Amino acid sequence: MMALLARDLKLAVRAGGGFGLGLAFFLIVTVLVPFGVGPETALLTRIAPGVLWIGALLACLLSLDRILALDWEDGTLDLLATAPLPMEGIVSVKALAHWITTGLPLVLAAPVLGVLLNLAPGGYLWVLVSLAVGTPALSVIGTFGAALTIGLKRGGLLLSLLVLPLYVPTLIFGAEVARRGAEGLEVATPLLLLGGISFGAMALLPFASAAVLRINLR
Amino acid sequence: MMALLARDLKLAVRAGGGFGLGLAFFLIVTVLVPFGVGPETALLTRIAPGVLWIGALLACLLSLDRILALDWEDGTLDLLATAPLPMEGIVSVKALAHWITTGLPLVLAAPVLGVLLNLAPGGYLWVLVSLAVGTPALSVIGTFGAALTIGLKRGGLLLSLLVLPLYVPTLIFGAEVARRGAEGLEVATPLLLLGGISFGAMALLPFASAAVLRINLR
Amino acid sequence: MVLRVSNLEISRGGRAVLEGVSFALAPGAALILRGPNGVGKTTLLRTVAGLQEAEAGEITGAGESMAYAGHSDGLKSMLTVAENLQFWAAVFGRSEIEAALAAFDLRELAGRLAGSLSAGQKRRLGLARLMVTGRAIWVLDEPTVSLDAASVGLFAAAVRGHLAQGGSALMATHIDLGLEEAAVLDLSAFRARPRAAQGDEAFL
Amino acid sequence: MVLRVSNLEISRGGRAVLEGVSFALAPGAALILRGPNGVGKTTLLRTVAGLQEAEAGEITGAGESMAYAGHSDGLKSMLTVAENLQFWAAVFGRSEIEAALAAFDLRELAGRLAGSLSAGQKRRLGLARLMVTGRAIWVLDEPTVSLDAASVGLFAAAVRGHLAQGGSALMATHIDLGLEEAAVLDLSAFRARPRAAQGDEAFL
Amino acid sequence: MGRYVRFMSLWEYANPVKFIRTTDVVLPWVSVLAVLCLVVGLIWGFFFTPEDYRQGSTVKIIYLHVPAALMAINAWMMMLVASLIWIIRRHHVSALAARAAAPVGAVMTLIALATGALWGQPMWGTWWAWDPRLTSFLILFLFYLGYMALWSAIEDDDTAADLTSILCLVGSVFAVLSRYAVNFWNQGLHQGASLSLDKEENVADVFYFPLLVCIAGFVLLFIALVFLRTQTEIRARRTRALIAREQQG
Amino acid sequence: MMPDLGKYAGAVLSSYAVALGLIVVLVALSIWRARRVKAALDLVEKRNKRHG
Ligand code: HEM
Ligand SMILES: Nc1ncnc2c1ncn2[C@@H]1O[C@H](COP(=O)(O)OP(=O)(O)OP(=O)(O)O)[C@@H](O)[C@H]1O
Ligand SMILES: Nc1ncnc2c1ncn2[C@@H]1O[C@H](COP(=O)(O)OP(=O)(O)OP(=O)(O)O)[C@@H](O)[C@H]1O
Ligand SMILES: [Mg+2]
Ligand SMILES: [Mg+2]
Repeated sequence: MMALLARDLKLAVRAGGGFGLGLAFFLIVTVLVPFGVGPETALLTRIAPGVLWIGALLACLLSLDRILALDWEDGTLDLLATAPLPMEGIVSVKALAHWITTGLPLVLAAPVLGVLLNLAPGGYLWVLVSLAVGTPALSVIGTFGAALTIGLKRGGLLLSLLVLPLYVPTLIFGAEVARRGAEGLEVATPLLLLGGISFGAMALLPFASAAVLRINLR
Repeated sequence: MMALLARDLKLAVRAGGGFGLGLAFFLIVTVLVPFGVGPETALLTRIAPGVLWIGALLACLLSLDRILALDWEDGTLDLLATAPLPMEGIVSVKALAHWITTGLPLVLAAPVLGVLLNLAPGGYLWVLVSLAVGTPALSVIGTFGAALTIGLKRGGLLLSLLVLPLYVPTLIFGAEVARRGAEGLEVATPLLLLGGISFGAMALLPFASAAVLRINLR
Repeated sequence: MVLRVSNLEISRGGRAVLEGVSFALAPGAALILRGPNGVGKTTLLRTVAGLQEAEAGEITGAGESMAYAGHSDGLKSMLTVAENLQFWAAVFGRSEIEAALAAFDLRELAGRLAGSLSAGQKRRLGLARLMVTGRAIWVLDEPTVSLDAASVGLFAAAVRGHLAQGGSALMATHIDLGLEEAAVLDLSAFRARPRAAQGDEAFL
Repeated sequence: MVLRVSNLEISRGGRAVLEGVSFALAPGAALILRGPNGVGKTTLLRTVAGLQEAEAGEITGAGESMAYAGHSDGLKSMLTVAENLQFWAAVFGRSEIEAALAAFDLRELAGRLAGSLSAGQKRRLGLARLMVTGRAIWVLDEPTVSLDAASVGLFAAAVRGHLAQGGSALMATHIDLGLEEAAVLDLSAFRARPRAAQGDEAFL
Repeated sequence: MGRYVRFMSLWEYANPVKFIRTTDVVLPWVSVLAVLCLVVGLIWGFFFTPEDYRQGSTVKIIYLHVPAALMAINAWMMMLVASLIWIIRRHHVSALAARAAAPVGAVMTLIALATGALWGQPMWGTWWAWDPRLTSFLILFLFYLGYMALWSAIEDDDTAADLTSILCLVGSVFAVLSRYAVNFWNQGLHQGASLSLDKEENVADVFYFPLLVCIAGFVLLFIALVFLRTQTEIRARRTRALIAREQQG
Repeated sequence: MMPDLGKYAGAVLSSYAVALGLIVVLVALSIWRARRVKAALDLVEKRNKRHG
């Protein structure tokens, strides 16, 4: 288990492993938004928490196909399935590795990008907190989607399509926490719900992902 | 040439060809935005043109890796390179096929999705026009990016990274046309500039794409 | 542990492939599966390895004591030879890789990235992986693809050593492996009558 | 058109592979390239096909009269056999596919999706593609991989027919194709001295 | 003997060995000069210049901000020229020099952005505004990121050089386009060029001279870093080539 | 010695810190990698000389 995690992290940071690409994508999407909606700072301040959340979500989404597909293509998954590791553990570790290499950098970068969007001063903390609590759910749900679409050629777009609806609750509560935080309102309720989703996803989805993966390996 | 176009279109609509996935992605992103930024209609009306443009751009982006990668993986590109077709023609046809299967549906769907975002009544026409003029540039630029990253395993994220900065001028002028249109302002200047970019990209970029592709086939 | 397969029936892609396959593999024994392309060797091995389910029949004795090596080697091109082996050793709760490196003449290559190996060297690494699993039953699908004669010899020696230690090996191949002591089972005799797999059968 | 290769030097992945390769291929003649794995057959054929550049030497007479078939067949699994062939015929400005279907015994399969073919059938379709190009010089990389004996016979017949019509063929293979009339060139003799390709040479 | 060649052609330095030999001689001097200029300029600027009557002490940021901004653009220009040389004359050193310059340019862009943002907070009351100049710097940064990502993603060195050169060409065109687009999109807060010859807007001489020294320091620093990093790239490539030859022979 | 930076001290000092920090990191990384690569090359070159 630890070996698998260590290997995934090592692969991510080796040349060509794609570490940092998610972050760069996040940066670019954030930059594009003002080009689309116009440069008025008041407007940007209002939509900043939502944009940060959507940007983080998309950056996560685009890196999902690396979670399992590479291991599938070179046969590693077949071999892992016959190794003495429970499939649930494998998918959990994969999701964890994805979060460490994608979600965590996004969480840390979000406040910096908040500057670009004139995030309200009170918002920085809550954007950070909401992403920190919410992105694990994105990784776990995304792993489920990756397991579903494994083996499809260039299934990236289909993967996005399957996963996006599943991301809706996380996005709603996450963005709500960030928005309320930015406006100085109370955040406890949505934060609790967000935590609940994250926790629930982490506890239950690996079983679904493992089942799906076993079916796809057949 | 025509045969290549016909084949690409046929492949796109056959089961599993991915036709309509871009459209679905566009729909979902548009639907997610209110969840992210909150449901106030006035706010949505203001950002609607920008959101539609960004959504269309992302939907385009996600389907780019299908332009060339599938043909590369199964050896078709090698064979096409030895066929009596100029490489510039091949990449142009590929970009055209991408536009017809992705850009065009987005153009037609944008006004419908405008309803979801409370687009201002005057905006429908100009969103349509700006997308119609601008999306060809997105396809052509995207083909260049796809040619650059061909042969990289799971290069999707890198492709996005390379292409997004190139999309900036198109996005700015496109969204500007749509926004000004929605607010009832004059649109001639940005529309002209947008047309200029589209036209210039279509005229010149295929040469760069062909050069890049030749290098990658080596 | 004796691997015992009895009256197995398997299908692939919605079509029955083999039926009535039975054999037993005792410790110290090797069994070679033969048969023309598409007869179902890969399907059978994947079923034995537990990667897919049988339509009927029973497999006992595999599971936790079995190591599988398929058409692909599961190597990461951005890890070195040693790192690849260490990873698989760790997955199987072990850490010793020297013997495996030596057995497949990989010592000199230990520091090279797996991506920079030739096809034959990659295959040798894939086979060395078996030795670090510490598993008793090897289930191998065309293990000697793209190996030259000398490497096939290394492989045969490794299998002999494994058998001598009480292990066993089940292999599908088109090539002569130079393992005269191994029993041979030709699968052509077990071709399934043309019919749909159980999933489809419900609709017929 | 005579294909003439003189004093060719080629490299792959930054390393010189072959040097001093010369041969000529007249209309009506066939030449078979041999040599162990990794000697550079594929690289040589790709260079002749114009897909990569030579480090030195000259190739004349290929270009517009040459049809290439590599390790992959360039088939679309979501198109039928006939549609695949029609596409390639159209690319080469032709439309006739019946003869090609007949020559490789693909008539019955014409309406099947290419994705549902077996490996050997796929390969036959890939070879049939050559006949619809109408090109005179065939450049073939391991054309008979995964073909059974009968299909190898069909291929040999197709090549003979092509030669009889004044075409020529350059083929790399490890297998006996049953084409006794073809000349054989063993590439082992042309292995390049160990050195870097020109790109790297500037740094040595 | 043939005619004595007095002037070595500039292209001679495109030979990796000659490049390393020459830069080995030049590098220490450039480095020392760079450090000297930076130390003198920054100390002069930081400690011995008065405050601006409008901007207060924040004017001291200019000694970092302007040189970094200039180098950010010049680095890209240099990469563009080097890419062209590689495409036209295929001199390996120029391709590697372009590769070596990219991270330096990216860091310069980052410095300009960061100091600008820190400057903006007291001056404009905001860290960031979508001013055309700031925005186009952000876009320039994105171009650097993409360029570096492409270099590191491709294994074959010459292929990577070819592809990144073309990306640099196309990217330059689009960077200029973006600049105009951004200008059109939003008229800004940022002041115009201050080093230009029309005196109206120029900074006072007290700020001007230390600024010039700092700019010289940044230029020299850039040159030193590019020399050093190009040497590194050449050596790395040579190492790979030697190892490849060993394995083959 | 330290000039009085007034109310903008934070901005000025942090820009100097950030800028100089970034430069130092860049220079350090460049030198570190230069050393490492040079050592690796020397190793390979020595090996090559020894083997002829
Ligand atoms: C955050 C991003 C910023 C960027 C990318 C940026 C970019 C630049 C560039 C490229 C120059 C050189 C212009 C030239 O000399 O031709 C410059 C100069 C200058 N910038 Fe900025 N700037 C930024 C923020 C700011 C802020 C917030 C201020 C605050 C007032 C500021 C004040 C100046 C001054 C005073 C100069 C030098 C004098 C001049 O050239 O007019 N900049 N900046
Ligand atoms: N993914 C698949 N979908 C549908 N049918 C398949 C699939 N894979 C294999 N088949 C079919 O199942 C049958 C058995 O395939 P299998 O791979 O087990 O054969 P094999 O004996 O291993 O052949 P080979 O010697 O070529 O490896 C073949 O007829 C094949 O066409
Ligand atoms: N993509 C690549 N990158 C680097 N080196 C390569 C690459 N492809 C092949 N090589 C090397 O180039 C040499 C020649 O390869 P080539 O594919 O031409 O051999 P071949 O004679 O066709 O072999 P085979 O009989 O296995 O097809 C081999 O030593 C191989 O290791
Ligand atoms: Mg098989
Ligand atoms: Mg070959």
